[in-house]
Amino acid sequence: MVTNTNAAPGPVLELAGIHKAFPGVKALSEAGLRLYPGEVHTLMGQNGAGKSTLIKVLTGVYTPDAGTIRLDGEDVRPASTLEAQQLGISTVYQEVNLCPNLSVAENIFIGRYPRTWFGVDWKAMRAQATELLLQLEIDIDVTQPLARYPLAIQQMVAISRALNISAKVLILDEPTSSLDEAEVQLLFRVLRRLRGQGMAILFVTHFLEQTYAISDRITVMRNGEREGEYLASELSRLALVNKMVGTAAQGAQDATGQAPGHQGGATLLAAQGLGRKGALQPLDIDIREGEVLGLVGLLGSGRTELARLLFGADQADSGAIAIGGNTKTFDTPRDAIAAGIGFCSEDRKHEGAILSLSVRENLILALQAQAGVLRAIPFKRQQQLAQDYVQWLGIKTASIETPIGSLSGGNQQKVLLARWLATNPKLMILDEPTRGIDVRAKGEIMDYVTALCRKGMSVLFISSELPEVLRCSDRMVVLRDRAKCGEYVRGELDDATVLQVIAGEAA
Amino acid sequence: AKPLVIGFSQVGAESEWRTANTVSIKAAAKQAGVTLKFADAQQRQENQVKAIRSFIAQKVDVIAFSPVVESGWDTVLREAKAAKIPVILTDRDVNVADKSLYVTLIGSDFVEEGRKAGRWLVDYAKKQPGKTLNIVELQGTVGSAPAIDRKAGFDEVIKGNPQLKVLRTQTGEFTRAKGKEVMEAFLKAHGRSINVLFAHNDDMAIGAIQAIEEAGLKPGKDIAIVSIDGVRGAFEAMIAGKLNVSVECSPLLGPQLMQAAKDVVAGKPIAKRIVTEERVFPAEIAAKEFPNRKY
Amino acid sequence: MTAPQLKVVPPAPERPAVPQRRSNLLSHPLLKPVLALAVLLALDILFIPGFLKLEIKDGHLYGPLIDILNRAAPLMLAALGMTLVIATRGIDISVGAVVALSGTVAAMLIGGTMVMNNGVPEYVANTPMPLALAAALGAALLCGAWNGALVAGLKLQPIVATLILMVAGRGLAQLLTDGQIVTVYYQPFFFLGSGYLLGLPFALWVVLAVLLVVGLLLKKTALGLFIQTVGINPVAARLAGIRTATLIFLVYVFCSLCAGMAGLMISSNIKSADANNAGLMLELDAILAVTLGGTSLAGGKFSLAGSMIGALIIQTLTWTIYSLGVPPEVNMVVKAIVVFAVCLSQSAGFQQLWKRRK
Amino acid sequence: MNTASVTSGAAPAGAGIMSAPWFTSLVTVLLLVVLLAAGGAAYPGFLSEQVMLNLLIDNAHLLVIAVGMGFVILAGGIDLSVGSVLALTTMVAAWLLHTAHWPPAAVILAVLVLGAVFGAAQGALIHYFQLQPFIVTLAGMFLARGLCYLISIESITIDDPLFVAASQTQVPLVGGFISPGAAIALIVLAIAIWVSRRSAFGRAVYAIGGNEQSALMMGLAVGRTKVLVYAFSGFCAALGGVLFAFYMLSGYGQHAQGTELDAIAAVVIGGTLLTGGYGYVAGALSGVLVLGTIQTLIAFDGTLSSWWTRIVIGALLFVFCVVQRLLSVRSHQS
Ligand SMILES: Nc1ncnc2c1ncn2[C@@H]1O[C@H](COP(=O)(O)OP(=O)(O)OP(=O)(O)O)[C@@H](O)[C@H]1O
Ligand SMILES: Nc1ncnc2c1ncn2[C@@H]1O[C@H](COP(=O)(O)OP(=O)(O)OP(=O)(O)O)[C@@H](O)[C@H]1O
Ligand SMILES: [Mg+2]
Ligand SMILES: [Mg+2]
Repeated sequence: MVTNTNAAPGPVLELAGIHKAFPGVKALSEAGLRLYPGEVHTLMGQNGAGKSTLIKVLTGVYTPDAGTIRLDGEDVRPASTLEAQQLGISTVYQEVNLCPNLSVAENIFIGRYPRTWFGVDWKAMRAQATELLLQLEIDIDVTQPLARYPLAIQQMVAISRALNISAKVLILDEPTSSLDEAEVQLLFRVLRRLRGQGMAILFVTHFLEQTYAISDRITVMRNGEREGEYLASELSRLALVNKMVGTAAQGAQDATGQAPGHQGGATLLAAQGLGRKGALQPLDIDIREGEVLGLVGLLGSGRTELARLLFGADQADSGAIAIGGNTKTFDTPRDAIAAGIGFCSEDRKHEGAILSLSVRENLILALQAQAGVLRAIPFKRQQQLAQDYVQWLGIKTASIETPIGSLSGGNQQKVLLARWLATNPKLMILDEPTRGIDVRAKGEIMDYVTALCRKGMSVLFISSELPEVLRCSDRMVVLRDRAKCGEYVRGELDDATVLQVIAGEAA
Repeated sequence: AKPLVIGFSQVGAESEWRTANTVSIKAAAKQAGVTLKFADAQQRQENQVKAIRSFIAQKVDVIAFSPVVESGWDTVLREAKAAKIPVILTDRDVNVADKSLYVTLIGSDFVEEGRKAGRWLVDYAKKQPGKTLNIVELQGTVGSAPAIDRKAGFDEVIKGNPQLKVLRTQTGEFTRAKGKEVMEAFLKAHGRSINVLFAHNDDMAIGAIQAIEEAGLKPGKDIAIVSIDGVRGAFEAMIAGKLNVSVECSPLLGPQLMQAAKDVVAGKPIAKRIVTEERVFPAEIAAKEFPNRKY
Repeated sequence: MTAPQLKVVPPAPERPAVPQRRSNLLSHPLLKPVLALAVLLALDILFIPGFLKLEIKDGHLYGPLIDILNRAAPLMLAALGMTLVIATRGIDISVGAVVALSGTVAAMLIGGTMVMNNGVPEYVANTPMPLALAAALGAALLCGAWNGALVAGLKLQPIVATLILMVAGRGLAQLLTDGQIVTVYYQPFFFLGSGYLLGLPFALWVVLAVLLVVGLLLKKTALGLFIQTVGINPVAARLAGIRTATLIFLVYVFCSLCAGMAGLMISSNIKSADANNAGLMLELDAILAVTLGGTSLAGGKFSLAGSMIGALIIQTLTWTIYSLGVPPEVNMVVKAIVVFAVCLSQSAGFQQLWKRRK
Repeated sequence: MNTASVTSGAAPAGAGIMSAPWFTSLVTVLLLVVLLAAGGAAYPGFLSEQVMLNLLIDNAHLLVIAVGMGFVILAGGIDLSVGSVLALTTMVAAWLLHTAHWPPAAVILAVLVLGAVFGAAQGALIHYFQLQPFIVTLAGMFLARGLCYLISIESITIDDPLFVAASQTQVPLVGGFISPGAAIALIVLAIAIWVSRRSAFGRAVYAIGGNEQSALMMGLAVGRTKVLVYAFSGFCAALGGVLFAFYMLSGYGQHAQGTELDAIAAVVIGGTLLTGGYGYVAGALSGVLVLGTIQTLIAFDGTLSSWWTRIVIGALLFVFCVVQRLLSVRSHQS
């Protein structure tokens, strides 16, 4: 483990002419990157541009087909993530890559345990882990298995693991995708401190705000190539977007058009006293036809829980749901789906994608399940659907038959969204639907969703990106500490007040 | 007085023969008014050892068992001796350094059975002088005591004889299914050149008979068949003229066991080896014998 | 691929998807198993004179190849059911026991005993055969339901859940027969295991029929998709609205049903039911067949055809060992070596051992 | 892994056990006690010290094997070859002593190395050639048994003084005695527990079982660990073989038929998930004791025929697993 000693003038890390092809896809061609000590360098690009692949190449997950990697001036070719770590490159990959069965503490320290003469020193490990997480203001029981915590927490754990490896290069692939504003600010504070210590930080995100908030330098990738490297201060947002997209498209902001100030029609769904011990205190919530209902709250405020209860993914132990005339509780997702509800989970990897099945199969899955096992959707029809959505949402894939697992993160997310849209539900529950989706696609998707609402579909929208929620929702329900603490209609809240409300400072 | 308690550890129920053996022992025990503690080892030696240990713990009067395999009994038998519990072996010997570890062995002698089969074949050969007889052999489960001993006895007898030549030998694992499968393969490989089949037990012979018939040959005529055990099925086959001879290996050891146990406890002297009289059943007498077969 | 990501993207794949699907589903995964089988057969042709010899004996084909097919039939059936179980990331080690049970039930019901009256053997049959067969398969169904309930209902781990029946099932069979081998004397029953139809073993036709039915089901319904989904990611499957529990339950039932049919074939073939030995270790051979056929025990993608070929590989190997005159004590070593060889030749790692981390 | 990593609340399989791996193990112990109590009530002399200690003596080899199996299963694999490797080691040991006249110490050392190498070879095949553990070890199982018969199809008696001594020495313990073999088994268990809990290797095993891909991404030496795990399992099988040789004083190709299943059952009953990553090595002991107790119960009953023996074993297994399952689910909900 090399701790950062000198901040040499030259780049610590330099990649040039990197090529990487996968069956059917040319992921990287002539890709490159220069990383200087003491800078935060942001890697931008659309979904499937090749960011993650580039990172995986330089950390030894993939071996490049061609190209050079120079660390401190000498050629290196890490053959494994272990070697990369030993070279002083510490990484957080896009999908959380931790062990669900191990305790939080262990996930942070595995491979680098504090020891006593008697082996692993669990006490010390717990203490240090708790302390590390507290730096990120996460206060959880680090002895619990990681799988007990929501994605956001897992994300933070992964980050603190990477931070804890004293390295000269720190790489973060979309670390903020599932974090909320507060968490992001915390992360940035830490990053700035490390930058101050001369560490070179590579950062991937789709949020323009974050990019400009933290980065000194920006490398834009497009279709696996390095489009260019710019100083953040010299590149306007619009210019950046255009470089990513590759045409003089209109800026991202306009891409996400305003949703209607639409007050919704008749009540579609009304839940009374819906709750579950330990997850959510009983609350009432109603959703009208054709409206976007936003759920806002801090991490762990219980938004996902509410969503899961509404969808029957977890059984509510109190309350009932009135929909389509009759009142019931959903015991299984099937019931909810039958009642015309769709649910796009926040945990893409474990609750969404069937990784080794094709894009087509993943896409028609819910529809087929709805149709029942016997009434198979004709193959032609499946292809038609798949192609349409691939085109519609601009999903970047070699073909509709490629396994979804080999798609880029954002593109996977789009496929899963399509899975539910295909069932055209009356109510669509979107938990962090825009996670890991590039700025342009995000606009497109939100437009698409609001368009569907105009056609009468209702949406329950959960996102840690407050601006997005504010922009899209007709009404907002605020959750705090797993209980409902307010309901507001569009306009009642703005970027400033909403923060107070969810943090519980407002009167 | 309180009834005699015998702990008996049986090998398993791997064959009809074995089941008949179990039945005989249970019946005899009931008849002799003996309390029988019966433990089935599912063909595993370690289970037998466990059973014997538990018999010792239960302080039975006599321990009897049919060893899965000869070797490996010293330790546990010592414990039995230390607990002053006499041990009787049935149907198989054990090789222990100190023969005083058991009082007697009741039962058949696999090697002798092999020899009997061999002798019958030698006589059979005499009847067609000058003709060499090609033999195929269906062995029992590889490594099992009966398989090894029966083969040994058989080979010993036919060794010198120029007329008898073993073409093929393969394991039929003592089962009908395997016996049939292997015989099929033999028939494909050698067809009519096979004159004799020697099967280590009746079940394999019965399986093989089917294979021979399906090959369009006449079991018992085109291919003479010698097997061992003398179970019901064998007799049916012999009556139908499909099996030439079955060497008896009597499972009916119950009465003798009970008698021996009583004698031991009564302190009477008993022979180290109690041989059960066993006969050879050629097809000719099968029909006559059939009604008085108990298994 | 290199088109900029605009709202108006050309439909991604120009290549029509159908042939690609073919190549994924059929030729590619099957290639290696087929090759392995071919090599094995080639060896036989070289070393065993008259291996290909086929004569007509009383109206049906007769020869080594027929033997292999006939003997492989039960294994093929077992492998068929096992494939689906494995696809759901499960395993069923009770197959052998179910074989014993169904065989026993059938044999006992049809049964028949030989009575001697003045030296002349006479046979008497008991229950009508259709009834007996139905009962046997019914027993198998019950076993399947039992396994399914434990795995899908109680969520026991498949291997333990089925271990219970593996142990107890054989016991039940022996209980029925009192440990005796039940011999059947009723001619029509033998057709199942050793009869011939259009010159080929009847058992083979049964296998083909089942294969056909399952094949159609998988093709015409979404069964295949659902089974894979459940095998790969049960959580996601449930959230997508698939009846995971029901599906898993049915798969185990089907597996046992196949085992039951295999049991009928076996007992019919040897004209008797041997509760203690029938189908011993069949589960292992079935699993072996499935994996040799290229289906992963981790669940998900599966290939029925592959499993069938796997079964043929195993049976051919057994047959070869017998007819090459390999001494019995060497059998296992040979089998082991061949299995290693086949697996290695199939492994992705074998080709790209040196450039493993692509 | 998927089932294992549901966010809090979702109900499926993994969740129950996940909620408290130690709980399942605890349940096992409790049920074991109940089982013993039942035996004691039903059969006089069942609860005597020696009967309890016999559980250890008679199952020492199984315990050692189960420990090795525990690691393999925790790493998300499986090893079917252990039973045969055990038999092979008894055979090789017997042969070396009997025919080659090696000194006993050398023999023991040799067979242990043999077992470890055998395991390592399987591990290498599994990792570097990406073969499936089940199949590789199944073939390994055939191979090891086959090799036994190549040495000799008959059983070979061991009369070496050291082995005999090891077989007949009685280490006094609470009013009874255990065999040196049992003592060794317990020591192995203790070491294994330490390794699984306190060593980097042990933790890596858990990580790989939890999610191999992630373990790789976290920079753990996945390949080395996996090979080592199988090597360790092979070693345990060999050691089990040595203990078995002590126990039986013979080498035989048919020894320990089907022991691999017993070991797997023991590990799983001990509360370890076959999918890997969840459970405790210590569970092996409770698992083994449960199986042993069932056996002893049957022996004490002394009326069961072969088939009833099987049925009863099955029934007890069933009751056991179900109760265990229900209790751990209950614990998860409350
Ligand atoms: N293992 C793989 N097999 C095949 N294709 C792959 C694989 N990994 C990535 N690709 C392809 O490489 C391209 C780049 O993927 P990558 O994940 O680097 O994009 P990205 O920039 O990270 O996108 P996102 O912002 O959505 O994460 C995509 O087209 C993807 O389909
Ligand atoms: N900052 C935190 N400190 C401690 N625990 C937290 C924190 N954030 C979330 N949690 C944990 O998260 C769980 C609930 O999060 P969950 O994701 O279910 O709610 P949510 O509102 O949907 O959050 P998210 O924004 O991730 O969707 C709780 O178990 C809680 O322990
Ligand atoms: Mg990415
Ligand atoms: Mg959430």
